[in-house]
Amino acid sequence: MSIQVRFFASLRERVGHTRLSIESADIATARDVWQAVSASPLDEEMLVAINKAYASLDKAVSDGDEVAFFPPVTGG
Amino acid sequence: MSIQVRFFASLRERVGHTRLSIESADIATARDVWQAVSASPLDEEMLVAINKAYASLDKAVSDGDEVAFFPPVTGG
Amino acid sequence: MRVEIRATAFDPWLEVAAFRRDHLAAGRIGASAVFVGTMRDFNEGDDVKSMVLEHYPGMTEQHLETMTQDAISKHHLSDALVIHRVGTILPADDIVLVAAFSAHRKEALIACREMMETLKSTAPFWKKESLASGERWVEKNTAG
Amino acid sequence: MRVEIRATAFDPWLEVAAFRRDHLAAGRIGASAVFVGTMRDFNEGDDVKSMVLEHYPGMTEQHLETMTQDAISKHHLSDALVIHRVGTILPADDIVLVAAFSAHRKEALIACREMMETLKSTAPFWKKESLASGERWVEKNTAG
Repeated sequence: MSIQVRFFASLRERVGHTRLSIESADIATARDVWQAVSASPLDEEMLVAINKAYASLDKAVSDGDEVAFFPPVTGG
Repeated sequence: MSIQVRFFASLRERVGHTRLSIESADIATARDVWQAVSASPLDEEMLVAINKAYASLDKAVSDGDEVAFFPPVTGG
Repeated sequence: MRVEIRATAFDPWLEVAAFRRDHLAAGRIGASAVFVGTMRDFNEGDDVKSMVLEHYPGMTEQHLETMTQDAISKHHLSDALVIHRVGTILPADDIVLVAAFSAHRKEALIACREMMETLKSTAPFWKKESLASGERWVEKNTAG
Repeated sequence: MRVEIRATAFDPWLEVAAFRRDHLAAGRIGASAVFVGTMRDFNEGDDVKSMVLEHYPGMTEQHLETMTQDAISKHHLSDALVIHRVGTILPADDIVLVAAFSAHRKEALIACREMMETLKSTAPFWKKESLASGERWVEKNTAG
Protein backbone atom coordinates (compact mmCIF):
# COMPACT_ATOMS: atom_id res chain seq x y z
CA MET A 1 0.00 0.00 0.00
CA SER A 2 1.29 3.45 -0.95
CA ILE A 3 0.36 6.45 1.25
CA GLN A 4 1.20 10.14 0.84
CA VAL A 5 1.82 11.65 4.29
CA ARG A 6 1.70 15.39 5.04
CA PHE A 7 2.52 17.43 8.12
CA PHE A 8 1.55 21.00 8.96
CA ALA A 9 2.59 23.83 11.27
CA SER A 10 4.42 22.96 14.51
CA LEU A 11 4.09 19.24 13.80
CA ARG A 12 5.76 19.72 10.41
CA GLU A 13 8.68 21.43 12.15
CA ARG A 14 8.91 18.72 14.80
CA VAL A 15 8.79 15.85 12.29
CA GLY A 16 11.17 17.70 10.02
CA HIS A 17 9.22 16.86 6.88
CA THR A 18 6.48 18.51 4.85
CA ARG A 19 5.63 15.36 2.86
CA LEU A 20 6.63 11.74 2.96
CA SER A 21 5.66 8.84 0.78
CA ILE A 22 5.44 5.45 2.47
CA GLU A 23 5.06 1.96 1.05
CA SER A 24 4.08 -0.85 3.38
CA ALA A 25 1.88 -3.91 3.55
CA ASP A 26 1.36 -3.45 7.33
CA ILE A 27 -0.79 -0.34 7.24
CA ALA A 28 -4.51 -0.50 7.92
CA THR A 29 -5.38 2.76 9.73
CA ALA A 30 -4.18 6.37 10.08
CA ARG A 31 -2.58 5.31 13.38
CA ASP A 32 -0.47 2.77 11.50
CA VAL A 33 0.61 5.55 9.14
CA TRP A 34 1.79 7.65 12.08
CA GLN A 35 3.68 4.72 13.58
CA ALA A 36 5.39 4.15 10.26
CA VAL A 37 6.76 7.70 10.25
CA SER A 38 7.44 8.38 13.95
CA ALA A 39 8.79 6.46 16.95
CA SER A 40 6.83 8.59 19.46
CA PRO A 41 3.05 8.36 19.94
CA LEU A 42 0.94 11.11 18.35
CA ASP A 43 -0.07 13.74 20.94
CA GLU A 44 -3.73 13.40 21.83
CA GLU A 45 -4.75 16.85 20.63
CA MET A 46 -3.21 16.36 17.16
CA LEU A 47 -5.63 16.13 14.24
CA VAL A 48 -5.80 13.76 11.30
CA ALA A 49 -7.20 14.17 7.81
CA ILE A 50 -7.55 11.47 5.18
CA ASN A 51 -7.87 12.77 1.62
CA LYS A 52 -8.42 16.30 2.98
CA ALA A 53 -11.31 15.39 5.31
CA TYR A 54 -11.08 15.08 9.10
CA ALA A 55 -10.79 11.47 10.26
CA SER A 56 -10.05 9.55 13.43
CA LEU A 57 -6.74 7.76 14.00
CA ASP A 58 -8.57 4.45 13.72
CA LYS A 59 -10.05 5.14 10.33
CA ALA A 60 -8.96 2.73 7.61
CA VAL A 61 -6.70 4.01 4.86
CA SER A 62 -6.54 2.76 1.27
CA ASP A 63 -3.84 2.55 -1.31
CA GLY A 64 -3.13 6.00 -2.75
CA ASP A 65 -4.65 7.93 0.19
CA GLU A 66 -3.23 11.22 1.42
CA VAL A 67 -2.98 11.22 5.22
CA ALA A 68 -2.23 14.51 7.02
CA PHE A 69 -1.28 15.19 10.64
CA PHE A 70 -1.47 18.63 12.21
CA PRO A 71 -1.93 20.51 15.52
CA PRO A 72 -5.12 22.28 16.70
CA VAL A 73 -6.13 24.95 14.19
CA THR A 74 -5.63 28.65 14.93
CA GLY A 75 -7.11 30.56 12.01
CA GLY A 76 -9.56 33.43 11.89
CA MET B 1 -49.45 73.26 35.57
CA SER B 2 -48.30 73.63 31.93
CA ILE B 3 -47.46 70.49 29.92
CA GLN B 4 -46.22 70.13 26.35
CA VAL B 5 -47.80 67.04 24.80
CA ARG B 6 -46.45 65.26 21.71
CA PHE B 7 -47.77 62.41 19.59
CA PHE B 8 -45.92 60.23 17.07
CA ALA B 9 -46.63 57.90 14.16
CA SER B 10 -50.07 56.22 13.98
CA LEU B 11 -51.09 57.76 17.30
CA ARG B 12 -50.31 61.25 15.95
CA GLU B 13 -52.59 60.56 12.99
CA ARG B 14 -55.34 59.18 15.21
CA VAL B 15 -55.21 62.08 17.66
CA GLY B 16 -54.92 64.54 14.80
CA HIS B 17 -52.23 66.60 16.50
CA THR B 18 -48.45 66.62 16.53
CA ARG B 19 -48.16 68.83 19.61
CA LEU B 20 -50.57 70.25 22.15
CA SER B 21 -49.99 72.54 25.09
CA ILE B 22 -52.23 71.99 28.10
CA GLU B 23 -52.75 74.05 31.22
CA SER B 24 -54.53 72.44 34.16
CA ALA B 25 -54.40 72.19 37.94
CA ASP B 26 -55.81 68.63 37.85
CA ILE B 27 -52.80 66.85 36.36
CA ALA B 28 -50.51 64.67 38.47
CA THR B 29 -49.42 61.81 36.20
CA ALA B 30 -48.84 60.99 32.54
CA ARG B 31 -52.21 59.21 32.64
CA ASP B 32 -53.88 62.47 33.62
CA VAL B 33 -52.18 64.15 30.66
CA TRP B 34 -53.66 61.55 28.31
CA GLN B 35 -57.12 61.96 29.80
CA ALA B 36 -56.85 65.72 29.35
CA VAL B 37 -56.27 65.31 25.60
CA SER B 38 -58.42 62.27 24.72
CA ALA B 39 -61.82 60.87 25.68
CA SER B 40 -60.79 57.25 24.95
CA PRO B 41 -58.41 55.24 27.14
CA LEU B 42 -54.81 54.86 25.92
CA ASP B 43 -54.27 51.45 24.25
CA GLU B 44 -52.26 49.18 26.48
CA GLU B 45 -49.36 48.75 24.08
CA MET B 46 -48.86 52.51 23.63
CA LEU B 47 -45.66 53.98 25.08
CA VAL B 48 -45.03 57.09 27.14
CA ALA B 49 -41.99 59.32 27.48
CA ILE B 50 -41.54 62.19 29.91
CA ASN B 51 -38.86 64.69 28.95
CA LYS B 52 -37.60 62.27 26.25
CA ALA B 53 -37.14 59.29 28.59
CA TYR B 54 -39.46 56.26 28.78
CA ALA B 55 -41.89 56.46 31.71
CA SER B 56 -44.95 54.64 32.99
CA LEU B 57 -48.44 56.13 32.75
CA ASP B 58 -48.43 56.52 36.52
CA LYS B 59 -45.27 58.55 36.68
CA ALA B 60 -45.69 62.05 38.11
CA VAL B 61 -45.32 65.00 35.78
CA SER B 62 -44.11 68.48 36.70
CA ASP B 63 -44.81 71.93 35.41
CA GLY B 64 -43.03 72.46 32.09
CA ASP B 65 -42.59 68.75 31.30
CA GLU B 66 -42.80 67.36 27.79
CA VAL B 67 -44.99 64.24 27.70
CA ALA B 68 -45.02 62.09 24.55
CA PHE B 69 -47.33 59.24 23.52
CA PHE B 70 -46.48 56.81 20.75
CA PRO B 71 -47.07 53.27 19.43
CA PRO B 72 -44.59 50.35 19.64
CA VAL B 73 -41.36 51.26 17.88
CA THR B 74 -40.48 49.78 14.48
CA GLY B 75 -37.00 51.06 13.62
CA GLY B 76 -33.90 49.23 12.44
CA MET C 1 -18.45 56.44 20.05
CA ARG C 2 -20.49 57.86 17.21
CA VAL C 3 -24.28 57.88 16.87
CA GLU C 4 -25.91 59.54 13.92
CA ILE C 5 -29.40 60.03 12.53
CA ARG C 6 -29.27 60.57 8.77
CA ALA C 7 -31.91 62.07 6.52
CA THR C 8 -30.01 61.02 3.37
CA ALA C 9 -28.69 57.75 1.94
CA PHE C 10 -25.37 56.44 3.27
CA ASP C 11 -22.91 53.71 2.36
CA PRO C 12 -22.48 51.62 5.53
CA TRP C 13 -19.24 49.98 4.32
CA LEU C 14 -17.55 53.31 3.63
CA GLU C 15 -18.74 54.51 7.04
CA VAL C 16 -17.25 51.50 8.83
CA ALA C 17 -13.96 51.81 6.92
CA ALA C 18 -13.72 55.54 7.71
CA PHE C 19 -14.62 55.04 11.36
CA ARG C 20 -11.98 52.35 11.81
CA ARG C 21 -9.37 54.51 10.08
CA ASP C 22 -10.21 57.69 12.00
CA HIS C 23 -11.24 56.45 15.44
CA LEU C 24 -9.47 53.17 16.17
CA ALA C 25 -5.76 52.79 16.87
CA ALA C 26 -4.23 50.48 14.22
CA GLY C 27 -3.23 47.13 15.67
CA ARG C 28 -5.32 47.41 18.85
CA ILE C 29 -8.57 45.85 17.69
CA GLY C 30 -8.94 42.25 16.61
CA ALA C 31 -12.66 42.12 15.97
CA SER C 32 -15.23 44.16 14.03
CA ALA C 33 -18.84 42.95 14.14
CA VAL C 34 -21.21 44.81 11.87
CA PHE C 35 -24.92 44.58 11.18
CA VAL C 36 -26.61 46.45 8.35
CA GLY C 37 -30.38 46.54 7.94
CA THR C 38 -31.60 47.23 4.41
CA MET C 39 -35.03 48.09 3.06
CA ARG C 40 -36.67 45.18 1.27
CA ASP C 41 -39.13 45.62 -1.59
CA PHE C 42 -41.50 43.19 0.17
CA ASN C 43 -42.96 42.87 3.68
CA GLU C 44 -45.59 40.49 5.02
CA GLY C 45 -46.34 39.27 1.50
CA ASP C 46 -46.84 42.70 -0.08
CA ASP C 47 -44.70 44.74 -2.46
CA VAL C 48 -43.43 47.90 -0.79
CA LYS C 49 -42.71 50.92 -2.97
CA SER C 50 -41.21 53.22 -0.37
CA MET C 51 -41.26 53.96 3.33
CA VAL C 52 -41.16 56.95 5.64
CA LEU C 53 -39.19 56.59 8.87
CA GLU C 54 -40.27 58.92 11.66
CA HIS C 55 -38.31 59.52 14.86
CA TYR C 56 -38.51 61.62 18.01
CA PRO C 57 -35.79 64.25 17.60
CA GLY C 58 -33.79 64.51 20.78
CA MET C 59 -35.15 61.38 22.43
CA THR C 60 -34.00 59.03 19.67
CA GLU C 61 -30.42 60.34 19.63
CA GLN C 62 -30.23 60.28 23.42
CA HIS C 63 -31.61 56.75 23.53
CA LEU C 64 -29.10 55.46 20.97
CA GLU C 65 -26.20 57.21 22.69
CA THR C 66 -27.06 55.67 26.07
CA MET C 67 -27.50 52.25 24.44
CA THR C 68 -24.12 52.51 22.69
CA GLN C 69 -22.29 53.78 25.75
CA ASP C 70 -23.80 50.98 27.84
CA ALA C 71 -22.69 48.36 25.28
CA ILE C 72 -19.14 49.76 25.25
CA SER C 73 -18.94 49.61 29.06
CA LYS C 74 -20.63 46.23 29.47
CA HIS C 75 -18.61 44.45 26.76
CA HIS C 76 -15.34 46.38 27.11
CA LEU C 77 -15.53 47.44 23.48
CA SER C 78 -12.80 49.54 21.89
CA ASP C 79 -15.53 51.63 20.28
CA ALA C 80 -18.90 51.46 18.54
CA LEU C 81 -20.76 53.17 15.70
CA VAL C 82 -24.50 53.51 15.04
CA ILE C 83 -26.10 55.19 12.02
CA HIS C 84 -29.85 55.22 11.34
CA ARG C 85 -31.79 56.67 8.42
CA VAL C 86 -34.96 58.73 8.78
CA GLY C 87 -37.28 60.29 6.18
CA THR C 88 -38.22 58.77 2.84
CA ILE C 89 -36.47 55.48 2.11
CA LEU C 90 -36.49 53.35 -1.04
CA PRO C 91 -36.05 49.58 -1.46
CA ALA C 92 -32.35 48.55 -1.30
CA ASP C 93 -31.51 51.67 0.77
CA ASP C 94 -29.63 50.86 3.95
CA ILE C 95 -31.60 51.81 7.05
CA VAL C 96 -29.36 51.01 9.99
CA LEU C 97 -25.71 50.29 10.70
CA VAL C 98 -24.51 48.95 14.06
CA ALA C 99 -20.79 48.22 14.46
CA ALA C 100 -18.88 47.02 17.53
CA PHE C 101 -15.08 46.89 17.77
CA SER C 102 -13.08 44.96 20.39
CA ALA C 103 -9.80 43.17 21.04
CA HIS C 104 -11.43 39.71 20.88
CA ARG C 105 -14.30 38.42 18.76
CA LYS C 106 -16.76 37.34 21.45
CA GLU C 107 -17.37 40.82 22.82
CA ALA C 108 -17.87 42.49 19.43
CA LEU C 109 -20.25 39.77 18.20
CA ILE C 110 -22.40 39.79 21.34
CA ALA C 111 -22.46 43.59 21.60
CA CYS C 112 -23.44 44.05 17.94
CA ARG C 113 -26.36 41.68 18.30
CA GLU C 114 -27.48 43.12 21.65
CA MET C 115 -27.38 46.67 20.30
CA MET C 116 -29.50 45.64 17.31
CA GLU C 117 -32.08 43.97 19.56
CA THR C 118 -32.20 47.00 21.88
CA LEU C 119 -32.51 49.36 18.93
CA LYS C 120 -35.29 47.34 17.30
CA SER C 121 -37.30 46.93 20.49
CA THR C 122 -36.83 50.31 22.17
CA ALA C 123 -35.37 53.08 19.94
CA PRO C 124 -38.10 55.58 18.99
CA PHE C 125 -38.49 55.05 15.24
CA TRP C 126 -41.66 54.29 13.30
CA LYS C 127 -42.08 52.97 9.77
CA LYS C 128 -44.91 53.77 7.41
CA GLU C 129 -44.92 51.74 4.21
CA SER C 130 -46.27 52.77 0.80
CA LEU C 131 -47.93 49.90 -1.02
CA ALA C 132 -49.76 49.86 -4.35
CA SER C 133 -52.99 49.78 -2.28
CA GLY C 134 -52.06 52.74 -0.07
CA GLU C 135 -50.12 53.44 3.10
CA ARG C 136 -49.81 51.43 6.32
CA TRP C 137 -47.92 51.77 9.58
CA VAL C 138 -45.69 48.83 10.45
CA GLU C 139 -47.34 47.51 13.63
CA LYS C 140 -44.51 45.76 15.38
CA ASN C 141 -40.96 44.56 14.84
CA THR C 142 -40.31 40.83 14.71
CA ALA C 143 -38.25 39.26 17.50
CA GLY C 144 -34.55 38.85 16.78
CA MET D 1 -21.61 31.73 -2.25
CA ARG D 2 -17.99 32.81 -2.45
CA VAL D 3 -15.06 31.42 -0.47
CA GLU D 4 -11.59 32.73 -1.07
CA ILE D 5 -8.11 32.22 0.35
CA ARG D 6 -5.97 35.33 -0.23
CA ALA D 7 -2.21 35.65 -0.14
CA THR D 8 -2.39 39.46 -0.30
CA ALA D 9 -4.03 42.20 1.77
CA PHE D 10 -7.72 42.92 1.14
CA ASP D 11 -10.25 45.57 2.14
CA PRO D 12 -13.16 43.67 3.74
CA TRP D 13 -15.59 46.59 3.41
CA LEU D 14 -14.97 46.97 -0.33
CA GLU D 15 -15.37 43.20 -0.67
CA VAL D 16 -18.73 43.20 1.12
CA ALA D 17 -19.97 46.19 -0.89
CA ALA D 18 -18.91 44.55 -4.18
CA PHE D 19 -20.41 41.18 -3.23
CA ARG D 20 -23.74 42.76 -2.32
CA ARG D 21 -23.76 44.75 -5.55
CA ASP D 22 -22.77 41.83 -7.79
CA HIS D 23 -24.40 38.81 -6.15
CA LEU D 24 -27.51 39.93 -4.29
CA ALA D 25 -30.73 41.09 -5.91
CA ALA D 26 -31.47 44.67 -4.80
CA GLY D 27 -34.45 44.86 -2.45
CA ARG D 28 -34.48 41.16 -1.55
CA ILE D 29 -32.18 41.16 1.47
CA GLY D 30 -32.94 42.95 4.72
CA ALA D 31 -29.95 41.89 6.79
CA SER D 32 -26.17 41.80 6.37
CA ALA D 33 -24.15 40.47 9.31
CA VAL D 34 -20.40 40.81 8.94
CA PHE D 35 -17.46 39.81 11.08
CA VAL D 36 -13.91 40.94 10.34
CA GLY D 37 -10.92 39.60 12.26
CA THR D 38 -7.87 41.84 12.25
CA MET D 39 -4.28 41.24 13.33
CA ARG D 40 -3.44 42.88 16.64
CA ASP D 41 0.05 44.09 17.52
CA PHE D 42 -0.24 42.25 20.85
CA ASN D 43 -1.17 38.73 21.96
CA GLU D 44 -1.00 37.10 25.37
CA GLY D 45 0.86 40.11 26.77
CA ASP D 46 3.56 40.25 24.08
CA ASP D 47 4.15 42.62 21.18
CA VAL D 48 3.74 40.84 17.86
CA LYS D 49 5.70 42.15 14.88
CA SER D 50 4.27 39.93 12.17
CA MET D 51 2.68 36.58 11.62
CA VAL D 52 2.71 33.77 9.06
CA LEU D 53 -0.60 32.02 8.37
CA GLU D 54 -0.25 28.49 7.02
CA HIS D 55 -3.10 26.46 5.53
CA TYR D 56 -3.70 23.09 3.89
CA PRO D 57 -4.30 23.88 0.22
CA GLY D 58 -7.32 21.99 -1.01
CA MET D 59 -8.59 20.89 2.38
CA THR D 60 -8.98 24.43 3.74
CA GLU D 61 -10.97 25.66 0.74
CA GLN D 62 -13.15 22.55 0.73
CA HIS D 63 -13.77 22.86 4.47
CA LEU D 64 -14.80 26.52 4.20
CA GLU D 65 -17.03 25.82 1.21
CA THR D 66 -18.88 23.03 3.02
CA MET D 67 -19.22 25.21 6.13
CA THR D 68 -20.61 28.11 4.10
CA GLN D 69 -23.00 25.96 2.09
CA ASP D 70 -24.24 24.33 5.32
CA ALA D 71 -24.85 27.75 6.90
CA ILE D 72 -26.78 28.95 3.84
CA SER D 73 -29.02 25.85 3.93
CA LYS D 74 -29.50 25.73 7.69
CA HIS D 75 -30.33 29.42 8.11
CA HIS D 76 -32.03 30.01 4.73
CA LEU D 77 -29.49 32.70 3.87
CA SER D 78 -29.72 34.64 0.62
CA ASP D 79 -25.97 34.21 0.28
CA ALA D 80 -22.66 34.24 2.18
CA LEU D 81 -19.06 35.33 1.66
CA VAL D 82 -15.85 34.15 3.35
CA ILE D 83 -12.36 35.51 2.70
CA HIS D 84 -9.26 34.43 4.66
CA ARG D 85 -5.67 35.64 4.40
CA VAL D 86 -2.65 33.34 4.33
CA GLY D 87 1.08 34.07 4.19
CA THR D 88 2.87 36.93 5.93
CA ILE D 89 0.53 39.28 7.80
CA LEU D 90 1.27 42.55 9.57
CA PRO D 91 -0.52 44.19 12.52
CA ALA D 92 -3.73 45.98 11.46
CA ASP D 93 -4.06 43.71 8.40
CA ASP D 94 -7.45 42.07 8.13
CA ILE D 95 -7.24 38.28 8.42
CA VAL D 96 -10.75 37.02 7.95
CA LEU D 97 -14.11 38.23 6.65
CA VAL D 98 -17.34 36.29 7.20
CA ALA D 99 -20.57 37.81 5.87
CA ALA D 100 -24.11 36.40 5.92
CA PHE D 101 -27.06 37.90 4.04
CA SER D 102 -30.73 37.13 4.65
CA ALA D 103 -34.25 38.55 4.45
CA HIS D 104 -34.51 38.98 8.24
CA ARG D 105 -31.88 39.87 10.83
CA LYS D 106 -32.00 36.82 13.08
CA GLU D 107 -30.74 34.37 10.46
CA ALA D 108 -27.84 36.55 9.26
CA LEU D 109 -26.67 37.33 12.82
CA ILE D 110 -26.76 33.72 13.98
CA ALA D 111 -25.18 32.35 10.79
CA CYS D 112 -22.34 34.89 10.86
CA ARG D 113 -21.44 33.99 14.42
CA GLU D 114 -21.77 30.24 13.85
CA MET D 115 -19.58 30.39 10.75
CA MET D 116 -16.90 32.30 12.69
CA GLU D 117 -16.95 29.72 15.51
CA THR D 118 -16.76 26.84 13.04
CA LEU D 119 -13.94 28.51 11.15
CA LYS D 120 -11.95 29.27 14.32
CA SER D 121 -12.36 25.77 15.76
CA THR D 122 -12.10 23.57 12.66
CA ALA D 123 -10.75 25.30 9.50
CA PRO D 124 -7.17 24.17 8.80
CA PHE D 125 -5.16 27.34 9.41
CA TRP D 126 -2.16 27.81 11.72
CA LYS D 127 -0.57 31.01 13.00
CA LYS D 128 3.08 31.54 13.77
CA GLU D 129 3.87 34.84 15.46
CA SER D 130 7.12 36.83 15.23
CA LEU D 131 8.00 38.49 18.53
CA ALA D 132 11.07 40.51 19.47
CA SER D 133 12.29 37.36 21.28
CA GLY D 134 11.77 35.03 18.30
CA GLU D 135 8.98 32.99 16.74
CA ARG D 136 6.18 30.97 18.32
CA TRP D 137 3.24 28.94 17.10
CA VAL D 138 -0.14 30.03 18.43
CA GLU D 139 -1.20 26.97 20.46
CA LYS D 140 -4.95 27.24 20.48
CA ASN D 141 -7.76 29.62 19.63
CA THR D 142 -9.82 31.09 22.45
CA ALA D 143 -13.47 30.10 22.73
CA GLY D 144 -15.97 32.48 21.13
